[in-house]
Amino acid sequence: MDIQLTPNDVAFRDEVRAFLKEKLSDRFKRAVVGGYIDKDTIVQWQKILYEKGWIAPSWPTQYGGTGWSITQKFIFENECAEAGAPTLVPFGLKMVGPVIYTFGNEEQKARFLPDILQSNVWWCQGYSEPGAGSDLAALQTRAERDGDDYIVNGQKIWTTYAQHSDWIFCLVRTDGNAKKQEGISFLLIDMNTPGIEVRKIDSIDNQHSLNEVFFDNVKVPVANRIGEENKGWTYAKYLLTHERTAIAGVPQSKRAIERLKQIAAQEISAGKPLIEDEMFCAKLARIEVDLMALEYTELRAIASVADGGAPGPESSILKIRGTEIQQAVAELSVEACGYYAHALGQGVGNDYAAPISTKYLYGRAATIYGGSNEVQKNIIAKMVLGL
Amino acid sequence: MDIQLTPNDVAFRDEVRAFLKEKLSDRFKRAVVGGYIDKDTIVQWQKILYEKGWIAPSWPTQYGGTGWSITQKFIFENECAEAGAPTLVPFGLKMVGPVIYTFGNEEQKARFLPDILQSNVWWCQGYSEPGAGSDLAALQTRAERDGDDYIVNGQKIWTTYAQHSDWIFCLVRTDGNAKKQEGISFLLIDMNTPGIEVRKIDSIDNQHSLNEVFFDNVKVPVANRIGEENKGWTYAKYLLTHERTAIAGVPQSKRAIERLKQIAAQEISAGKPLIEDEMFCAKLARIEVDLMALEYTELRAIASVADGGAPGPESSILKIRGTEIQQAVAELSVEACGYYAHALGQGVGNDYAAPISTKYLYGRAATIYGGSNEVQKNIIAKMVLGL
Amino acid sequence: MNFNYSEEQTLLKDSVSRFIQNDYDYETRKKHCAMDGGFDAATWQTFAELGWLCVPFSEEDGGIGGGAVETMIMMEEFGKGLVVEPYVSTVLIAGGLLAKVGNAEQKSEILAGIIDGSRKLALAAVEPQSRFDLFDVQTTATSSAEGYQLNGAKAMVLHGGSADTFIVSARAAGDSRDREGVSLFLVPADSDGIERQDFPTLDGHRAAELTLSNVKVPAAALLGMDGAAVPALESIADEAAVALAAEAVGMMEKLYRETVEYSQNRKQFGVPISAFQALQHRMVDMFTMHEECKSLLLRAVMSHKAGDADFSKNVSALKYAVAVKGQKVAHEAIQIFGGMGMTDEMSVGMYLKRINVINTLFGNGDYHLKRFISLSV
Amino acid sequence: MNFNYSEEQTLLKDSVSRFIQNDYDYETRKKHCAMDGGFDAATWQTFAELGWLCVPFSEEDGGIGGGAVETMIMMEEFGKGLVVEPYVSTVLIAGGLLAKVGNAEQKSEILAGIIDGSRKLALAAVEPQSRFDLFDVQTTATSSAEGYQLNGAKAMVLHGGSADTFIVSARAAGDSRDREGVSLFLVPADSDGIERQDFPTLDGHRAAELTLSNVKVPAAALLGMDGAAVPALESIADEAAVALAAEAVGMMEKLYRETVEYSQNRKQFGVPISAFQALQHRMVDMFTMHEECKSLLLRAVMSHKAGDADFSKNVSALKYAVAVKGQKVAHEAIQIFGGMGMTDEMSVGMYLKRINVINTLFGNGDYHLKRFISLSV
Repeated sequence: MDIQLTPNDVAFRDEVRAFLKEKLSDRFKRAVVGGYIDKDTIVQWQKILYEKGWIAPSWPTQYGGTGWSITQKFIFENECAEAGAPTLVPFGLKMVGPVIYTFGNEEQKARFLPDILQSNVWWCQGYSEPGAGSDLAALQTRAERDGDDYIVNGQKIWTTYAQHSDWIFCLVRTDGNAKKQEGISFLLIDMNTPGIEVRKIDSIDNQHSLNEVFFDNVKVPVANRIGEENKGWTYAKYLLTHERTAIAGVPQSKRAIERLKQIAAQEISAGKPLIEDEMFCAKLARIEVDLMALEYTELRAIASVADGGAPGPESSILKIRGTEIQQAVAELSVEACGYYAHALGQGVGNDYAAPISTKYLYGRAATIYGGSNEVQKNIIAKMVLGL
Repeated sequence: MDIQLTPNDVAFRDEVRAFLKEKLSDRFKRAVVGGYIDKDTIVQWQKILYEKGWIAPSWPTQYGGTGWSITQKFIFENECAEAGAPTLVPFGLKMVGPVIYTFGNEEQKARFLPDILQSNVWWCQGYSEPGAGSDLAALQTRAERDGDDYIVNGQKIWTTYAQHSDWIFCLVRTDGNAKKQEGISFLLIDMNTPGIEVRKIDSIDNQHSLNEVFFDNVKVPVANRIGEENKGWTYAKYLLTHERTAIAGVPQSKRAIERLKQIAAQEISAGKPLIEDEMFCAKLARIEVDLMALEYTELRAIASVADGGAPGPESSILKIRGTEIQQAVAELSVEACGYYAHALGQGVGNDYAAPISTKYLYGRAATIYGGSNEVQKNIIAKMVLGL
Repeated sequence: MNFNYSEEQTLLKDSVSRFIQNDYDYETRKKHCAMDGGFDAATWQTFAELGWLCVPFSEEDGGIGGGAVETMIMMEEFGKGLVVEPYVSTVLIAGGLLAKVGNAEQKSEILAGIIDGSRKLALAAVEPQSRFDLFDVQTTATSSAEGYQLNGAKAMVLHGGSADTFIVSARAAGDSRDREGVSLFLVPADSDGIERQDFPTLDGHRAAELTLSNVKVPAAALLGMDGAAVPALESIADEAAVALAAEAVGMMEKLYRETVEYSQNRKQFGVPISAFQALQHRMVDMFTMHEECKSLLLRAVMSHKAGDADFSKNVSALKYAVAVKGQKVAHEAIQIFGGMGMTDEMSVGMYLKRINVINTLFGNGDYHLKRFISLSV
Repeated sequence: MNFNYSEEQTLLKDSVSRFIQNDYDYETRKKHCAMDGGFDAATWQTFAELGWLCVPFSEEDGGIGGGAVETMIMMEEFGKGLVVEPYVSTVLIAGGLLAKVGNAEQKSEILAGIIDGSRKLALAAVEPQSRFDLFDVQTTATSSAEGYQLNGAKAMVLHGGSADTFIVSARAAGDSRDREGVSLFLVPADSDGIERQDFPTLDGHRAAELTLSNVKVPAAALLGMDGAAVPALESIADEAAVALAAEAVGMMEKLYRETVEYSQNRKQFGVPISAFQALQHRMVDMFTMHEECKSLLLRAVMSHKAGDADFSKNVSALKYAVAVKGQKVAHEAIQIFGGMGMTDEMSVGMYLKRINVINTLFGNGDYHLKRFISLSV
């Protein structure tokens, strides 16, 4: 039993820290603290990582990966998050990229992977549909073969960043007679194809991140299909079970707690700083204790993978507790900001309140997406507890 | 809208108070505070109420009831509990009594009701079986007809006070081929009949209240059957849905909170009385707020019945929240007592700690019996929310 | 003992309820939010015509002498409809304060205008540092031969942007957290030296920040006794807290009912999600939390009606419970609605935002839990 | 970075685990509770023979130099078996304290006896008024020509009834809540002037109340530095808290596993109750709470091993979490077991009682939450 880093890992961590110190300028950090980050800023940060060769640590080295151990990948993600670096947009780098290099043909790899690594092309994810949320396989968007093309009709929903995206990867039904999970194919679709319409979804945080995407007789070359026809569910499942180390969001929650403490030191309640109020501190401490537990639960999962094993049963709780803790921090942060958490005026109250509120509201989705926490509990009940 | 008592009700309340002041001696109050009360003490108190004519307020006047309005019954129960009177043993007075006067024949009424009113005969309840808990209708104890008798074989469990009881009322299966709820009959059985064995259940509170009751070829006259053969489920259901005003236990919880406050004023924590500790007070206050809500929820239910209606949907939460609050008070009381809550020695620590612990441990059953809280939620989901 | 509404109360409830049902759907509400001042002036006139603006005032003051029950009835319905018109700020708070401490002249001048819908007032009592302590006043009132001169900053003045007159709390004497020495003044919104910044809040309502620089008002602008405003402010705050809690209780009812209905229609894995027992039990919990808050609301209202000494304690119990359980019910609703709960197309997210705003007005959960503890000793 | 046990640690775990499995079922445990002193002397000798009593002591002191990891391993298994033998009180607390502050003579005299099972010691540090503050000492130590004279009362001396020697904290100087001025003394249990009342606790363990009236001990009985015992006491309290938390974590594991198993066998309404989704989700919560406490346990153990400055903070996080989540898991287990959970036939209720006792030893949840807050500043 040993949680000390090896000298090699310490050296690696120091290298990451030095890199972040040099390249992660205040502009990036301010953007992260401020809430939503504009596309340009994210792209600039991603390009800095690309130039360093660190944009895709999990990819195999032949496609541009780093060849790091899982511990190194963990250190890297942790250091980036703790330093306050922008979160990478996952759709290209963590989702469709791995599917392409795992199941795509050589032509597809050559065509798509470099642009993903260089952040030249933005991707979005076309999975969910109005009738297919937690029950993803119930999707209805259909693709009918027409020579060398598919004609795609249907609708996707909750499509984050569709308004910024050049391409979308979609699950579509290519065989309406097969059983639910069968008859689904995995298509890459150019967002500029005629017949695609993106409609903004007004969301409760008053920001624009979610969209609906409509397909009206959209022509997609068969060459843009990944792998075999009707085998799309397999590729999608691969993605869902693909190694996801940062799922618990521990460093992000740590930073959010630090931010909350700063705010609570500034806010005055009953004539003294809120941070001196025991009732407030007790709520904060309860969350901190949960986060300390989560941090070690994640370390246990990482260690067991690093050790060559599979993640243990403890890893199954990372998503549930991670998102619950994120929400708890956000709720308490809103409470700490008092009245101004709810003010939308420019320059009204303290400038930290508005991003806190946005984060809180958008954060309600964390327990819904990526497999709702209810679905996660069903999975644990079945797979871990054997119920 | 008016929650003021009418002058008549005020006069009634004062009459009850005067009665309690005169008759509820310290001996009774001390016994209540001390935890379990011996049979003699309860019987003595019940006989005092009998002599006053107040032993069975809910019974029809021709059988010995008081003819009070629901508001008066509520006032009476409330005043008794607030004054710290012993809780009546429900098995005769609130359970089998109403079944007998509603469904029994004249001979049964004449034979059993007077002894119940006078507390001459103690009853216990033979419903639950090892395989039939929340799913009561799954019971297996069978009664086979043999001339003018039934021969009863089987086992009952969780039989409170069986060790003190002269009679037991039982649900037994008289038709093994019928559907679950059909084929059940309601029998009154003399506990002195040969073939009955009572075995103590060692329970977690180290007290003796629970028992198993075994029936080995026990001969029960058919004359002791209530109503028709195979209709027992109807009578049992009547009992379960029979007006139960005191189900929320509000005055009992109020008294428990008062007791807890006294204890917290005596206990020293961090060099000062525990009652001056904000973290402790916050926990206590949260429970008090819940109890204040429950108290009004009960008033709303009473008022709607008093008004000639049925209890509204709000009444469905009385059992769930009532028992949860009882448990919360008990948990906090144990916490307040510190180390001595867990000491079993005579004269060790403060004398208030031992009954607090017993109550806490036995109180874990409150959310299990009388239809577990899970079953209550199922019922609310179905009957109130229409799910 | 009964919780039945009188005939008049039933008529009032039906009238508000029908209006919300027929004329105030969520799309209409959105339009009102986007209008000048953040509400619909025509709707406000309708409120006046329907007699709603006079409800809480005594007959002497031109009202119908409605009490806490009538206010509760209206606010629950307003809550269900997410009404943005400035009923709480103008009628209940400013009007209530005037009725409580105003002299005959002040009342006759202003209350009629509130009742006929022509005037809007807003209370400017909160300051950036005061949080929930209304006695924490740093704005100063210096008396002079002509009257008073006011200097300071006021925060979160509800519907301050559309008010023609402010009721401003200012300190005539004492230190910034003394309970004595605070006075109230009627200040025309267009007075020289007032700057106001009007802004929307997340719940679609409006508020304003004020700065007062050498604002001059005549001696007759003093509202109530000089230096003795805190009890009146705290008393109106308790009444406003009950009204806002009633609004929240109306929303909680709507939230649990709409969640139940949505769950019965939303299918996943081939069945309505209402078939999942884990969700059923959580919806039962939502129902339970609504019933509990409703009970505490009735308790506070009844104790106000009876003039009980424990009114403030009942208010704190209610406001604390609404803070915790109201937010919890709204969070659960969004979770069960899933992605749809995250959209502005559904009103469920707006209920959450309004409940959160209510939770900060006149004391959040912790504030009221502490006050409950101090009132319990 | 790894959480794997070394070969020796695995052997230790297997050895304890096998013993519990084969020789320490719940019926056996009940018999031990009923024996003289509340445990089985023969089993204690077995512990000695298996080498378990020497684990935490340095090789110099006759042990094997085990650390927090070894203690955790043993305590988790002891927890699963609900072991009543006085391992914590004699070996970890009294032995640990001796090893920490005893001089060579004291160690050589006593540690060998602890290790071979012939001696039992108990720490008498708690007093009726002290609750969780070990510096709150009213028992007095008056020095004289021959040594010291002790007067006072000690409470909840774990396994005090079977101890041959007490380590008594007594005040040589200062006021009752001063951190300075407290000393420790080795006091033979049969000293003149000691009265002890031995009693069982609800969890089947034993404790004793002591009164000391003019108890005379020689100067050599002083353990550690005169007047400077508090840091050592608090240090041993932290270590004991981790050991007891490990015991609780072992019980939590057992509780969630046994509940899962019971739910799969218990049928109601024609199906195993494990089929009900509401119960499934609650069992997932039980599992989750165990994993969280296990993580905090590892965290505390690792920080002890590394000698981190934040060890005490990690202890408080752990002890707080175990207090809340341990009790919650046990409550849920009883609820899902239903009536069977209320019986002494099943061990589930005993786990609850033991967890509750652990929650009061060396600080309950609130105590540690407060300490966590003060250590976070």
